[in-house]
Amino acid sequence: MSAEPDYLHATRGLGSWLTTTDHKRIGILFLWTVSAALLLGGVFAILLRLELLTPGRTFVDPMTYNRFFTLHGVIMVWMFMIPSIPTSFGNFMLPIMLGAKDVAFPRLNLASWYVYLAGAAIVLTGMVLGGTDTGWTFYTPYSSKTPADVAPVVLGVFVLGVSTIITGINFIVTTHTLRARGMTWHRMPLFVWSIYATSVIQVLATPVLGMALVLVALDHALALGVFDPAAGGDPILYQHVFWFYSHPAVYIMVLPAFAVISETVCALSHKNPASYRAIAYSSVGIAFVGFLTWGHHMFVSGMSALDVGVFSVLSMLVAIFSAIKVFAWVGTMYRGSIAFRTPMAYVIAFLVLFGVGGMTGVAVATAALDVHWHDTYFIVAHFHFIMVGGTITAFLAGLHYWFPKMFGRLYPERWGLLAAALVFGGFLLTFIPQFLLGNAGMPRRYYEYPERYQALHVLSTGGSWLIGVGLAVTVVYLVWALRYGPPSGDNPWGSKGFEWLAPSPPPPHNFHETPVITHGPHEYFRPEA
Amino acid sequence: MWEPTLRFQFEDRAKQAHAARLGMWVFLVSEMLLFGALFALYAAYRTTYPAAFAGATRLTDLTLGTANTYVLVTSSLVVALSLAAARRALGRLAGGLLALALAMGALFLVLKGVEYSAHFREGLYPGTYYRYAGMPDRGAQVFFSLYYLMTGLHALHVLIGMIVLAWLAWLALRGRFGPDGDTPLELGAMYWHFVDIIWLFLWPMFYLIH
Amino acid sequence: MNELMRRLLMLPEQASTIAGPLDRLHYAEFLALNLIALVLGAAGLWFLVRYRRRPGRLATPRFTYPVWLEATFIGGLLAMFLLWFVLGYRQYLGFQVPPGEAVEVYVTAKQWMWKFANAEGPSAVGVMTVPAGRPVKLILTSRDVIHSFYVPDFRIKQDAVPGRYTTVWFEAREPGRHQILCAEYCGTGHSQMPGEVVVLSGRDYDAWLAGERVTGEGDLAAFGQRVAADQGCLGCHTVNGTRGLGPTWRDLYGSTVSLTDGSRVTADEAYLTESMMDPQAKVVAGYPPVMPSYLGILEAPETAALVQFIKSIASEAARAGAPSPTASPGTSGPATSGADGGDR
Amino acid sequence: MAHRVHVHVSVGGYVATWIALLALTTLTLLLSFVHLGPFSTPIALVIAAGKALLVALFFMHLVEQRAANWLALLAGVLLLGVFVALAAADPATRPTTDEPIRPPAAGSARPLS
Ligand code: HEA
Ligand code: HEA
Ligand code: HEC
Ligand code: CUA
Ligand SMILES: [Cu+2]
Repeated sequence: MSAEPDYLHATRGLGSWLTTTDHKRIGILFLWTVSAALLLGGVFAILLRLELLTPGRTFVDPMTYNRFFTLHGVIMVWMFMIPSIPTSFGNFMLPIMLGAKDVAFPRLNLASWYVYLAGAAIVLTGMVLGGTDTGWTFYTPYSSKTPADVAPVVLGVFVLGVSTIITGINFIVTTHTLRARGMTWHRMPLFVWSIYATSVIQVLATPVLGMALVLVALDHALALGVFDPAAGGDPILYQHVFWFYSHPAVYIMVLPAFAVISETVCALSHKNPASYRAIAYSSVGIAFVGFLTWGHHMFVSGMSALDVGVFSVLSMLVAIFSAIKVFAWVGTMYRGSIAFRTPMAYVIAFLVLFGVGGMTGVAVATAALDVHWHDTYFIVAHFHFIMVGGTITAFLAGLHYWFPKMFGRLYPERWGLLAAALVFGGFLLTFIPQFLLGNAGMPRRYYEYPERYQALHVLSTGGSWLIGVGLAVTVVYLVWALRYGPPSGDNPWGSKGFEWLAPSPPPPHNFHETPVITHGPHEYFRPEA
Repeated sequence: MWEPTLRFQFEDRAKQAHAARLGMWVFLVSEMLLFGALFALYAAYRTTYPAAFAGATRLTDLTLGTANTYVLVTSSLVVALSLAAARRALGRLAGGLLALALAMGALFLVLKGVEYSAHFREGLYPGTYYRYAGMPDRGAQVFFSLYYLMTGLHALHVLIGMIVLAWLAWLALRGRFGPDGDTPLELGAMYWHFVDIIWLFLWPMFYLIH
Repeated sequence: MNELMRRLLMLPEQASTIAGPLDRLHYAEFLALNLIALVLGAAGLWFLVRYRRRPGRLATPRFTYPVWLEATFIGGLLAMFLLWFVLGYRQYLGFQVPPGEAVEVYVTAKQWMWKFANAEGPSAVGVMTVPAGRPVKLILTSRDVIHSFYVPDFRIKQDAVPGRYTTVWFEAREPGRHQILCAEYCGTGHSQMPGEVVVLSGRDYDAWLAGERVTGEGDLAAFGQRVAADQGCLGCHTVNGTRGLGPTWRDLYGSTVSLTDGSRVTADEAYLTESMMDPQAKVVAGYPPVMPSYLGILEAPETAALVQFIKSIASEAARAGAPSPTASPGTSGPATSGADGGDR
Repeated sequence: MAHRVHVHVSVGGYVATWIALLALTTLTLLLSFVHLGPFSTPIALVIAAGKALLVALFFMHLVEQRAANWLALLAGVLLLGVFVALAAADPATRPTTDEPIRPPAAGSARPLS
């Protein structure tokens, strides 16, 4: 065994990190920046929940509140959620799982990080300059008439989109060209399938968002009037263009979560996935059918009734693919050997919360029911169940599961479970009341609200503090473990996922000897492999 | 002759070249969807204002537009031939052909500029700036918004393509391409062909269909 | 059963004819989803306990599910989803076209108010008067940005889009009052776009239609008070000295008002009129510039009556001539320059 | 080095493609002067698509490339088609407001007296 230093110690100094083309280091860079974005978005969440504590003014005026939720949405969606898992765990794990030494275009990979930083910087500049107040959807004609600045935030999001596309191209090409010998498509880890499907959406959908944003900026800055009714424009068409991106984008946000859950549930149950093909193909299915459902955000917009029907039924179809996965994950636990550790706790939380979030998605895809729920807190609850309950939970599962892989150290298990319980409990307390608020007719993006809704809002605000505490605890013990965690050894989970074929943490080119793959991942029934 | 290096992550050079090509295709498809948003808007607005769009199509300059189609198609051929020359290690020929294509790109932009300035004189501005008295129609306003957005974005791509061609021509003249080492030229050429393809659609959309 | 579920889910009252059937679909989906969630959750929990890791049991068997089982799951779910789609879409189509002859009301939204014009009668701001037991068809449009007409008690919602007309209908079951909310984000006043549906019995409605035309005489201040109520001024302004979304009108006339730009003006007739027609021209310190312009909405006599009404609201002290500035600079909000009054 | 044998499109192939493109362009132009009614749009677009395919296959060498590249193009084209079709379907199938709606003109609030 050579005494080659691992990727963390191969070279030293900040400069070596800022100029690295090692996919693992880029993954770590992204992990830090993305976590910072989560923190920032979370601060806005806490602030806006605080304002909603009382029916009238609590501590800010309406304009500030409107900027809060806009920035909360923009930061969470484009600076955290969309890049989160693909750029951090995806960058780190995907090449290793394929048995490759790096991604296909390492320099482009680093460029993606810098482009991300540039985009984030522009958004933050816009924020400091006052932020915008259009909501994360930038609906025209409001976005072309608002007195607030729209351009900086829109431009920043555009640049963030470029970063996303670069990463997507890189992952697609890597998956096609850098699979190790013996790694057939049907031996690829489920993580890779999901990230691959994500990349396809990123590459195909993001440019459309880019164009929508350019048009918003032109309409606001130059009053060009592409969507201005006075100049013959049609505001509904903006919504088509925006959602053509943004519905697929929700799968950009959740497919990587599926990727993490598929790996962790197998590894912690020590079992082969129930129906590998079903999980793998349904990812691809989501990537394509997911493009056909965007109109379900527009059921009461004045879109034609025919389109309503088409989009309603297609939304139902796309939900089937997610349902297949949920059943397969639960089925994977059957007759396994389940270790109830922090990642597994998050897997359970994921299954519950994503299940509820997704099922309410199907409920709102029922056209008539959506008429009552559209733009109420029911929708807010729906998407937080999926995005927080699904993706953040999966992000945390992956963070704990791969912590030893990335840093060669163990995190403190008891603290992990405690934080998981806090996050889960806080989550339910925050967002279950929001379903009821929505049922009761409380519209979203409301600064003030009728007094009858206050009790539920108070519960929700309390819950958000619990989530905050849970996440703060997580940050503290993980940072502690970076330095003081006990060494983990190469494979503390006894996992048969392919990323564990490499040492932990891996050397710069991942493997001492390039592996040859002879079987699929997670085949725990083999005595030795 | 310039031998391309095999980067450590690839097994062999064929795979490396395939990776580059695939990456370019995926990028171009992504670009296609950037235009795609405007294509969708065009389709939707045309459905809304069929008569106005048909009428406004007559206001664009069919002669110049058609001339530009021939120019761009021919420049595509020239770029393709230059790749063939480079593969036969005829660096100077390849470079010369690229320079010719570059000139054709410039010609395209000049003709486009002539068209634009003629429109400006008539008051055929986009969107809310539209001032043409001959056809005071909201549909025409929208038509010209899309006309400038799409041809403008396309012209921007022509410009970028020209920068790429200039760089490639320089490399070719210095003999950097050969039977095995033509990847940059191949990718650059693909980009130029893509720009050509977009125009093949813009031309009927804005000049012909009435 | 209906009542129990309604309360459990905290749904508002079912005040329109479509609310009942819609809620029943809601309950059906709610129960089905919960059943599935329960089964799934129970299975997961059971596996978690039954197959927890125990020493000495490391290798797990290879286990894949038979294809027929997968097919059954997928087929079953698909069938259920399609059923929901059909039921939901049928109801949705039912929301589009009113059954039979409908009372028509034109609804115009603007930042931040609703204006209602009954096809057969008068118009008003903020208050829509309709008969019970008859279908009412709304024809909506907007003067500025997109708003959304939402009455939770009726379970209806429809965006009002500038440059277009959209329609929606409802039939209120009984006389009563129901809150209108704006459900599409439309700016600073989005949560303060007050509105109310007043449902009258058929007879009262006819009387209201007839009565509107003859009233309105009497002294000017009283007329102004009526206009203030009809136009929704009183949604933001009070007459008793307390602070609303806008400043109170009590003791306003003749007082000195401080503005956001630091200057002061005396509240005379010209100022009051300008405040209605071009509210953004002089914004009172401590208040957001959210008041809509009434230019083109108020007729000249109405404006005069409003001024007269505001003049009439004064406390004893003010009548005695003591200067009392009404607009106290509160915690000041950031002033946005160039805020559009929303009027073209 | 393992030199993969490539079938390269020949110079003759390029020229033939070019001639075909010129011919199709001219055809489209001529057709535009013939009155084709509702078919003019589909015909023009089909010819444009044919030309685009020629460029992709021969100038961009898709014929000689691997399936992955075909797939990329196919996915994009398919998606764009769906996008265009569904977006245009909305205005095409909205209820038309042809019947005269009495617009509540500004200031139509009827004087109360
Ligand atoms: C990661 C993000 C994410 C994901 C994955 C989804 C997934 C889904 N979403 Fe959601 N959605 C959002 C994020 C997301 N959504 C956001 C952000 C908004 C609001 C945007 C805004 O306006 O600001 C929104 C809004 C939204 C609307 C518009 C509501 C409105 O504004 O009126 C609709 C309507 O159909 C919808 C439907 C769906 C459906 C059918 C799915 C499906 O894909 C879900 C499939 C999953 C399951 C079905 C669960 C798993 C299956 C089981 C547990 C088995 C049993 C299941 C059943 C029996 C049903 N979503
Ligand atoms: C995509 C992700 C995402 C995430 C994660 C969240 C997270 C949260 N969101 Fe948000 N939300 C959106 C996306 C998201 N949201 C969007 C798109 C909208 C719509 C905006 C619009 O209308 O335009 C919205 C709107 C929205 C509203 C509605 C506002 C309105 O309509 O008026 C509310 C109200 O309660 C809310 C609350 C919350 C809360 C309490 C959390 C909590 O879960 C937050 C928890 C996080 C923290 C408390 C931070 C603590 C973090 C740390 C301590 C560090 C962690 C670091 C490491 C792990 C290293 N969100
Ligand atoms: C959406 C809420 C809203 C409505 C409706 C509204 N106002 Fe106002 N009004 C305000 C606000 C806020 C201010 C203070 C800021 C300003 O001066 O623009 C104000 C200021 C005024 C002032 C100046 C008050 C002062 O203290 O100097 C007058 C007069 C006035 N409004 C009259 C009216 C009349 C008359 C109507 C109805 C026809 C009306 N308003 C409707 C919100 C409203
Ligand atoms: Cu009007 Cu929101
Ligand atoms: Cu969606």
